[in-house]
Amino acid sequence: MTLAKQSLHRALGLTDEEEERIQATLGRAPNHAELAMYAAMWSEHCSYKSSKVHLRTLPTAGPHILVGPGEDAGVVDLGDGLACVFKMESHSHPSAIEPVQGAATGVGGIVRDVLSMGARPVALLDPLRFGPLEESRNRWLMSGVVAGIGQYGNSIGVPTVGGEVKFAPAHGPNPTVNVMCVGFAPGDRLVRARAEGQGNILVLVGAATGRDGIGGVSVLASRTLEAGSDDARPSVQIGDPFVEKLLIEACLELVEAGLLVGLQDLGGAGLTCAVSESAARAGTGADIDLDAVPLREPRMEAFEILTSESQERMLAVVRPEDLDAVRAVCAKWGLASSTIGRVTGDGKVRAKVDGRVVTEVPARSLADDGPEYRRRMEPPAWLDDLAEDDPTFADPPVDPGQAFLRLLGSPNVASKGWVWEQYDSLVQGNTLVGPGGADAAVIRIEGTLKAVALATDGNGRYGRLDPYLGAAHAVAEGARNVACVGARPLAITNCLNFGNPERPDVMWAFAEAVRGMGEACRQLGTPVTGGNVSFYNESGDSAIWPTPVVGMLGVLDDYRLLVRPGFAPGFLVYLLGETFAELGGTEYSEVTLGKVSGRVPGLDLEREAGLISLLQEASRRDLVASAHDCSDGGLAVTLAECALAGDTGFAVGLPGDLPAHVALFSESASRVVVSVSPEKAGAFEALVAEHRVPFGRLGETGGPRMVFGDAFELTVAEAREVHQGALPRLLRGERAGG
Amino acid sequence: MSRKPRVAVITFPGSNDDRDALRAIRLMGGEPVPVWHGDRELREADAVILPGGFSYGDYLRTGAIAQFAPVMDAVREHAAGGRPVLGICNGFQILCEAGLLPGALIRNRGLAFVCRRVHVRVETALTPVTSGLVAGDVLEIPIKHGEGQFVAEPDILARIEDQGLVVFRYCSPGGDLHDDGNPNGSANHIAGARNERGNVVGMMPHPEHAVDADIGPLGGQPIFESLLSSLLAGVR
Amino acid sequence: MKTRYQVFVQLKEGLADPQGKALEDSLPTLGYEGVSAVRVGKHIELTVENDNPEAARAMVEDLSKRVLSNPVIEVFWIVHTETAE
Amino acid sequence: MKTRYQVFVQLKEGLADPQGKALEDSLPTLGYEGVSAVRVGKHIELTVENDNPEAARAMVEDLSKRVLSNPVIEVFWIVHTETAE
Ligand SMILES: Nc1ncnc2c1ncn2[C@@H]1O[C@H](COP(=O)(O)OP(=O)(O)O)[C@@H](O)[C@H]1O
Ligand SMILES: [Mg+2]
Repeated sequence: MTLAKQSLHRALGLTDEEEERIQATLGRAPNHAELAMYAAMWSEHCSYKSSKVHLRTLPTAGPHILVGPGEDAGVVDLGDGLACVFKMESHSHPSAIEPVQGAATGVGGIVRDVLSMGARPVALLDPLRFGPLEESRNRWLMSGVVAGIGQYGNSIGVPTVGGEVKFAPAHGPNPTVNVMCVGFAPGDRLVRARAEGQGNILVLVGAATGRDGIGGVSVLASRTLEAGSDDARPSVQIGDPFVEKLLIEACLELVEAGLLVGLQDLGGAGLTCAVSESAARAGTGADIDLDAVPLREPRMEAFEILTSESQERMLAVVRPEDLDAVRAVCAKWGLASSTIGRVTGDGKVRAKVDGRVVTEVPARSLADDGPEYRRRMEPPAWLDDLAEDDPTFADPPVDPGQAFLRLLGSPNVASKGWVWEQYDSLVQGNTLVGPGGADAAVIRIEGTLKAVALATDGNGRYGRLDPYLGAAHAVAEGARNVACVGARPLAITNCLNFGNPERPDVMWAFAEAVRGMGEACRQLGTPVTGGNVSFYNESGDSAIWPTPVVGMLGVLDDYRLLVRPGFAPGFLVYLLGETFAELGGTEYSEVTLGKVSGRVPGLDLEREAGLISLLQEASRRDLVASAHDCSDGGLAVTLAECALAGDTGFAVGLPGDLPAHVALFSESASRVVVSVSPEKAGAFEALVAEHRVPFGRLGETGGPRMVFGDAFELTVAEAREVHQGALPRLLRGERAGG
Repeated sequence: MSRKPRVAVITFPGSNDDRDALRAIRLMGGEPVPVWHGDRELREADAVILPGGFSYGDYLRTGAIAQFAPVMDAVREHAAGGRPVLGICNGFQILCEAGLLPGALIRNRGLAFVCRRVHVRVETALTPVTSGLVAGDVLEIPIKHGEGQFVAEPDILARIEDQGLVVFRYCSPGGDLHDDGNPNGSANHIAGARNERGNVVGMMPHPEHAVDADIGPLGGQPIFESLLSSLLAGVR
Repeated sequence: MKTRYQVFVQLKEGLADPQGKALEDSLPTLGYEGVSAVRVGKHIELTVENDNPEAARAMVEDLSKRVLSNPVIEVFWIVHTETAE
Repeated sequence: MKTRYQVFVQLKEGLADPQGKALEDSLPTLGYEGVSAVRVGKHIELTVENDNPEAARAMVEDLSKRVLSNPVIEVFWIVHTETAE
């Protein structure tokens, strides 16, 4: 092949081997537009070429799973003919260069994934990772990302009900921005992203097409951003939440009227992805007329129209006889709609300009026959030394009282009120538990007693020290979180955020994380319905910590039985689960010793499962007054959060015969603090014994003070000042308090 | 009485809390009447609510475009007839833009969007939405807005106060006015205002999100009770 | 005939400008000294197709008064940039 | 010496401008015909106290690049209005 040609496919991010496969498939050299289509569809972001072989090992089936991975979003059966659609996606790369718009368009994208299944988006959650707030750039990134998520989510009337914010130096150059969206639909009204039915019409609905993110997926999300690299920058786009809101209402009206054969969002790889994926799924093809695509800019080339990632667009597959009705609904909502093509039977995606065929490519080869790599894997050399350096038996540098205040004021533990007060968590009127309200957010399904519980979890320190356990812990904590409010864990979505997969240590960590996630999901009975892989989260030689983030979905059959974390006076305090000497990789170790090292706390998934069923049963029998699980900061932080939530103090003894700082700050898994009324103590303890869950009675609730055995004590008010003041102080550029 | 009071809720492109307002009316015993921004009449509604949201994206200025919607002529007529009009959040902004209420709402003092429960003190019972309350009553209701700072030029502000056009003020749970109880920097802590006649009221807090014990505080109940009973008095 | 206009919209002098104030307050910590009287306003550019210059100008005036600004709190001024056939 | 500057910030050419578009789309129904290419941007006015004009100008440049705009999506230009002792 000619040099010019060679540089073209390489410039588009395709390897020589990939280009040869394309030639073989087409039986000729691809033209520029065709190369651009392949480059987008075979990019890491769209083709999962490095991750597929591992993702395939994940458990994806279950009696209540209606739709697993492979569609825009997973679908779970909630019973009574109700379906829940949910999916998580990453928008880290654009957010790193334009936090407001990068995060905003991330919300828009995941909302359209849920919408394209025919579901009304009812909730958003946003797991975020940033570098230390002592650096002004990280403050700029965090403020911008939060503002962007707020602006977009608030404007479209979808409540943001949960998420997480964690901090680590490794996320400074590369913040992690994941967004999860949840939607509801009647089970019989689900729409698929399928271009069924020869002769059916393809209607493009929503915003006009501009030169947005040309090569976005291949450049921005599938390669490492060189610090200050300008070439990737035009790939950032401006979100239009107003048009998105109109899209939501118009598409749902179309679905309710039964006017759609198929519906697909335009995301990564734009029109090319939407057309080839929906045709491939249906085993059909499509003829599209690029002259019919409304353009925002003059003189756009075929390849630009085909791969543009302009936001707020949906592709509807419509029966000819319904076309007028469909266009009328769009017009009612003030949305542009254009007939851009037809479904064909020959399996080809054919694009025309002035009636001339400019591209002719098999839909399947674009969507399904992407390359698949088994990349080299190798654990990093430093791992063992890091594991050896276990803080568990190091002398405590400060006394427990001081350590506690530092933990409570550390950005990972401190209240995230500064963040979620910028989100509308109330709109739609079904938020039973919003951000900061409990271990999981709880959304009522209107007109029923049912509710879904939602939690996102991921622990970067664990991921760094042991990606397998890190991912397993994320699943376990997610399941524990929804069980704490009384819900039954059903399924997960996830975002796997990693560095450059071409590096063996990154690929090893990825494989370990997938293995750990799969194992935990199998044992806890929560299949993986979907998710997203975000690679190349590194710049120069600095990669993010392996960051698997899990989005857990649970169901509550009667929300009147939901359990909150807050203490009230006059109850008995119990600790469910066992506390071991496990300070490796803990918040305590990082905050007091400045160390992220040692062995990650162990995880016994059988025990976890027992604890989870106990929590559900306890809530069903109305035996617990409050429940809150132990995670970052251990038992001490958990007790404090219960006190703060209920504005009620407590007096407890410390569990086991462990040194005070270990008993207080160990992050042993599978532990939950519950409070129980004295009358119910007998029945409760009997139930716990039935489930063979180890437990101890720690003390009682009441009074203005929090008394941690003879280790230390302080008032709830003092704790509140530290817990709530920390983040705002840091974001104002002041040093951490506490 | 002959029938349930009919309360219209207008849906503009970008309205978000229209369904919530309709639900609240139903929960509180009224007859919810959805009305489209392109409609020219209010479907025999006894009262009309302009709901919260981001009409037309609120891009240029909140409520700037919505004030010109066809349905607004019907709203003006309804107001001119002395019948109740309530603007909530974006609805308040639209009523100010439309000149049906004094003052205006600009970016919060802290610039950021604020979603939180606040307390407001009732300043007058002389409106359809406070008729069942007495001045000094304190209600707990959530706010959620980025542009809720009530402002007016000094002379206009003075007039608003002199004529008793303030309906709600942000306050402490005990009813006192402290600056830290003022979530957006509103002049004189103003959270809600009325026209001189008293039949048109705008408020930034969301009473429709404060009527359901499962969901939140109940400060919105007396507001809808007042509205519905004043309508009953009217439609009887 | 096409004429390009720029419309400037700003809060009235008497009213505190939250964006301007927040910006001004943040500057010293960002290392910018001696900056004062910061006001943040809007800047709208638009092209009007109309063969009658007076009519075009009048329309932009009216548009600015009714839509682009809120006379209760804002002032505006119009700058005419270029005209092309 | 006090100098007053005006800084204009606008989205780069080619990027979608949702504000401009929403406004432009609504104008016909509001009775304004023949208006096109509407762009909405920011307009910041500020006064700099500095006896060295070059330094003052340089600071405003830097401020515009680092704080008032994000070069990734926006362009800015600076207009110097008046100078007073
Ligand atoms: N980490 C993962 N685990 C399971 N499934 C995944 C994961 N990442 C991606 N998938 C699935 O692969 C498919 C393609 O992913 P993606 O490109 O993110 O979807 P979309 O095309 O809607 O953006 C989706 O069905 C998604 O659920
Ligand atoms: Mg999709």
